[in-house]
Amino acid sequence: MKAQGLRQYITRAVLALAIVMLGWHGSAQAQTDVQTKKTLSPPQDVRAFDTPSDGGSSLTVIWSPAPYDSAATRYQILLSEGTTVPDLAAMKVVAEFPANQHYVRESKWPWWTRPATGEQHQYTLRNGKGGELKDGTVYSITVAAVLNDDRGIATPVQATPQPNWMNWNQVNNLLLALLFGGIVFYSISTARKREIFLRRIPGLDAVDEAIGRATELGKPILYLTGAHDMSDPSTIAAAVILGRVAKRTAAYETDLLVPHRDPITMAVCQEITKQAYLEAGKPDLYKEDSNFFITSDQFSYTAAVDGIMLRKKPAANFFMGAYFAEALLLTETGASTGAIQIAGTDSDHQLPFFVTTCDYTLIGEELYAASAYLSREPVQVGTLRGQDIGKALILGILGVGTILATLGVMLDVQWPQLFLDVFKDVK
Amino acid sequence: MSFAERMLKIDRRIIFLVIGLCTLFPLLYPVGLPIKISPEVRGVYDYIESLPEGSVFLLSLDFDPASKPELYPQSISLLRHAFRKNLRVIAMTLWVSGTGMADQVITQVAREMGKESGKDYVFLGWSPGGSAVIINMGQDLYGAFPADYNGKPTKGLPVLQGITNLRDVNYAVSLGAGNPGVEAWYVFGKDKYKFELGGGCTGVMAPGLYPLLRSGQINGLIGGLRGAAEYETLIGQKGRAIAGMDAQSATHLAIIVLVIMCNLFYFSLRKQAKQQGHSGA
Amino acid sequence: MPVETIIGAWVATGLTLFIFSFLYKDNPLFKLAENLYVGVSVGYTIVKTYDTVIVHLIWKPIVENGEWALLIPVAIGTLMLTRYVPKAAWLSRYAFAFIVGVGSGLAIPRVISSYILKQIEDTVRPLMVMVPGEGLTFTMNLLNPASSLNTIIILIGVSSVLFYFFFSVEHTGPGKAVARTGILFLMIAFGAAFGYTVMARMSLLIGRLTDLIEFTDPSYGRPSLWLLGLTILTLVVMGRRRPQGEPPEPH
Amino acid sequence: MIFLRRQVPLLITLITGLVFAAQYYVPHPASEQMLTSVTKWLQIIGGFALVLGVSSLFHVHAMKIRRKEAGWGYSFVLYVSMLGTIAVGLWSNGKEAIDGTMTAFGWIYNFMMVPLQGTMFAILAFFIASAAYRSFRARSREAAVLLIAAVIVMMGRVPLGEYLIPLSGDLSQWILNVLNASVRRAILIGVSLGTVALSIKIIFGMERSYLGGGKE
Repeated sequence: MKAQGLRQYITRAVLALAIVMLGWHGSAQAQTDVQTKKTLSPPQDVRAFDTPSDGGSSLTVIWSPAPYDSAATRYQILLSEGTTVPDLAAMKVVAEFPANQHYVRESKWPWWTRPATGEQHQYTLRNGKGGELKDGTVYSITVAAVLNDDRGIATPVQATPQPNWMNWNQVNNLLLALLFGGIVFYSISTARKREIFLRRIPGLDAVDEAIGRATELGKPILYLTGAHDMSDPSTIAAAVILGRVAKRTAAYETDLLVPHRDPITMAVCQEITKQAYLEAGKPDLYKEDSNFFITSDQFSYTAAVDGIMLRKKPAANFFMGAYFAEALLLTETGASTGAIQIAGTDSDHQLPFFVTTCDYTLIGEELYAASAYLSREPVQVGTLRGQDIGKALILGILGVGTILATLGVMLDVQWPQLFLDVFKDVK
Repeated sequence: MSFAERMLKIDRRIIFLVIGLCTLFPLLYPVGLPIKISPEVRGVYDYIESLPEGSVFLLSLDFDPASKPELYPQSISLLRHAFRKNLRVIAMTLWVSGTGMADQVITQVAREMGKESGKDYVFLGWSPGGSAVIINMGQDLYGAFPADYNGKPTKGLPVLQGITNLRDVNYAVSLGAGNPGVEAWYVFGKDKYKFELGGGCTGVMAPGLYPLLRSGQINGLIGGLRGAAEYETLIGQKGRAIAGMDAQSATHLAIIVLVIMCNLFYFSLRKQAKQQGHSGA
Repeated sequence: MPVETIIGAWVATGLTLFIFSFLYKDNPLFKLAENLYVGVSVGYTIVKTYDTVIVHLIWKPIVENGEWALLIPVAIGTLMLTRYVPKAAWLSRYAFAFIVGVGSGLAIPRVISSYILKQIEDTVRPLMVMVPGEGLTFTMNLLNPASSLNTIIILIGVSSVLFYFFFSVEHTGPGKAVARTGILFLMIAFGAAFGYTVMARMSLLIGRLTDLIEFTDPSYGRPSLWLLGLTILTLVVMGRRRPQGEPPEPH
Repeated sequence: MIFLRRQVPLLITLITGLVFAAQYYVPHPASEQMLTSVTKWLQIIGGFALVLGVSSLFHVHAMKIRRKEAGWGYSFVLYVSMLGTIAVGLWSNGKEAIDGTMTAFGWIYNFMMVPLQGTMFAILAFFIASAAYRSFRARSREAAVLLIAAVIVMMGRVPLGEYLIPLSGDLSQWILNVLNASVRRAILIGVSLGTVALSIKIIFGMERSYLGGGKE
């Protein structure tokens, strides 16, 4: 099954390449005067087949363009059940449209699944519209050209609709997924073997500075890990950065307050904090209740944290992780107490508020980068590197693609489509 | 402390008061400034306008009471438009806490336009699972919603005649206040089942949806109260949104004035500091 | 007017004002309203979930249509609840493994399709357009998002912001200039979002005030005015009693 | 035991992940059928997940009341309002309105939940104004750019702004449609790469934090 599909695919690719090289100029045929013709010649080269790459109950018809293709002439698609057609006139008209419509080039097929060249006509019959198509039943199908009272009907052809096991239109999506997966695995394994360079995130300097100032003032530090639970990458990053902050507060002997919205995150953060105090050589300073649970409800939590800010007046507030509408309520209250505020979030809808109300903000992926930078864990660093390669690839595609698309318009040629189709979202 | 410094450290409750008054007065004494129609909103309007009678229009009210002021007027206008065009309306919500409100808005508009539940429209209610509901509806509408909000079995309802899944929907609009919302309807719905999709959203979400609008993933976008006001203008029925636009104008202007003031104070302070720095040196 | 609507108007007005009193400062009235809010909304969600999940998705299909396969998700769901039994808590991992597995699987191709391919497709556009009658043209119209000039601007924006989020490359030399452009683009987008959000939040306020104005109507018994007076009075009295203005509250 | 506790969950993730990623490329009705059933299952499992969240809330406030911690009165309010809503809701069959008539549950929804939630968010209107006043200062080039963009969009989105400066409408349209869209697109692409990378890592068991902590 698969091998056959692959062969089909390669054949199509070669075919498409050949067509493209010919330049697809075939459509510019001479127009004959439609009105002078008495009888319409039937449409030529009618082919019908099961619509490829779909869930069944659908047939596609293909036929050649004719000299009378214009808005005045109309095409009809005729259908009947069974292999033989006793009476052409008794076939059911399932579709009708002007003869200058429904070309293969207008369909969304990428070049590797196109069943015919661009200037051919095509029509896809589907279940529900104009009749029912049953999988596994043979149908006779044909095309008629109609102009006023003239009607030219082609010889019917047979086809059987059936469901398919692979959507070849989406093969570019699959290849991209595999390629990117490969890149991520490769960079993770590289990160395991050797150090990968990561640029320094400026926000991390600000972290140290803020803790230093809190120590000078003798005030505590407030650290929030966001609204999501431990399954969210932003929370994981927030927990990693908490480790770094806790190490500093231990060294400076500053108080640390970490109010939580999720009990599991709290448990994880307690472990991290304890470890940090141990590493800083001050295990006796570690307090179990520096991490504490408030409530999982958005606004109750916000009101409670605002209360802490107003009463304990922390010298530095850290907002890491995912946030929603509460972001502004938190940072505005924090700013009113005069604290240094540092944020890091991937919640892009809240970024404007963090950027305007905080002294420093880790924007989007900078949060992950900061945590990878601090943890030096190969999986994290490798993923970051893999994403960088992915972005570089996309940048390349954007550049090359734009040049090719422009060339395509300037030289009026079709071959750039060979490249562009690969990065199209086709169904 | 100089005047500028004092002004910069002004008690924020004074600002709160200014904003409160700027909202209140235009609401009490409206002016009625004209509203320009943007192409985004027109996209949704024109598409509904182009639909023939009896087309299937799906409206997903994916918001909760917190976004009521913005999205409620949008849903009223859209429903009025759809009913006026005699479309078959399927309404639903992906947000549990929005169920009551969604039911209220559709019943109210239907009553006003003389439409009958089950015949001209159906309110499916809420089903858990977020985007999974969309996938499920794409396969089998009756599986995702065996009964409508009032408990009537959905199979056999006249309004749903000939509809088996999302493929049979002509136009869907999601009025979303977050996730699941417009994006989920695109990724799990339109992308696969190929109905046309429009979006309505709160002002917070709107800027983030522009890439989808540009690439044609949604064919129109009604953004916030302004979008609702534009739609009310388009269908020629004034409602809460148009009434709110004056207050909106006043508060925006107030904030802009505040921003300008704060920058003036800030620069005068900086100038002072510079001069002092010079004289000190 | 029905009695329940009048009572409703009083309750709604009171709760609205209690929450707005937070703008003055944190106070018991606000805390009362806030806890009421949490209680009511959790209660509401429980009722809705019971009605939809237990009644319509589990009970009715199984009992009325005999869809016994639905017992599988019920079993998986029950596994999740083993979290509360420390000895069997590991069983809940099966449930999470299933949910996360399905979610990740569903996400990969769909994200690639909608957010990567589709976005690339729309960014990659020819820089010149063929205008019938004029030939190749470079369109400058800023208001048409598809004009050549805008295509270039979008290309610059997308590329520079993508580059800004490169972490394994140092931002030096020409890279620094690109990254700076990226930041400027980011700041414009944040500014635009801020401006738009102002509108969103103001709309909420307008919505609440419209309701309050409606409730000044004599047919409701003018709850807005009476309760406003009462709220202010309470705040003043409480302010007198506790001059510090900060009620003790533990975290 | 370790196998049952550690390997089996990872195996479940691997298999379900691969199967449902592959499903996308298979148009056959059988594959669509599988997707339908499993998404329906997810809907049901989602209901159980709520039990988890609610019970933790129940527990926290029950503790507060039992220990008579300061402010336990508020926890009591929360408890009563929650139980009251549940009782009323079940009595009204979980419907806010039956054939257009409001039920008691609908009353709670309309006159308590709607104003409470709406007002909670409306408070943000005041905070956003004070945030703008306090922090919109042209301290640097970046800050100036942000400030100007915000002011233009604020002008362009209201009738009065368009009336005073007619250009602002078109300008804000351009900012949103072109500049903003390009940035959002770049962020979208970046985040999507991250999502795909994370999903791949989860499926292949390199990321296991969702199983809850690293220890047994």
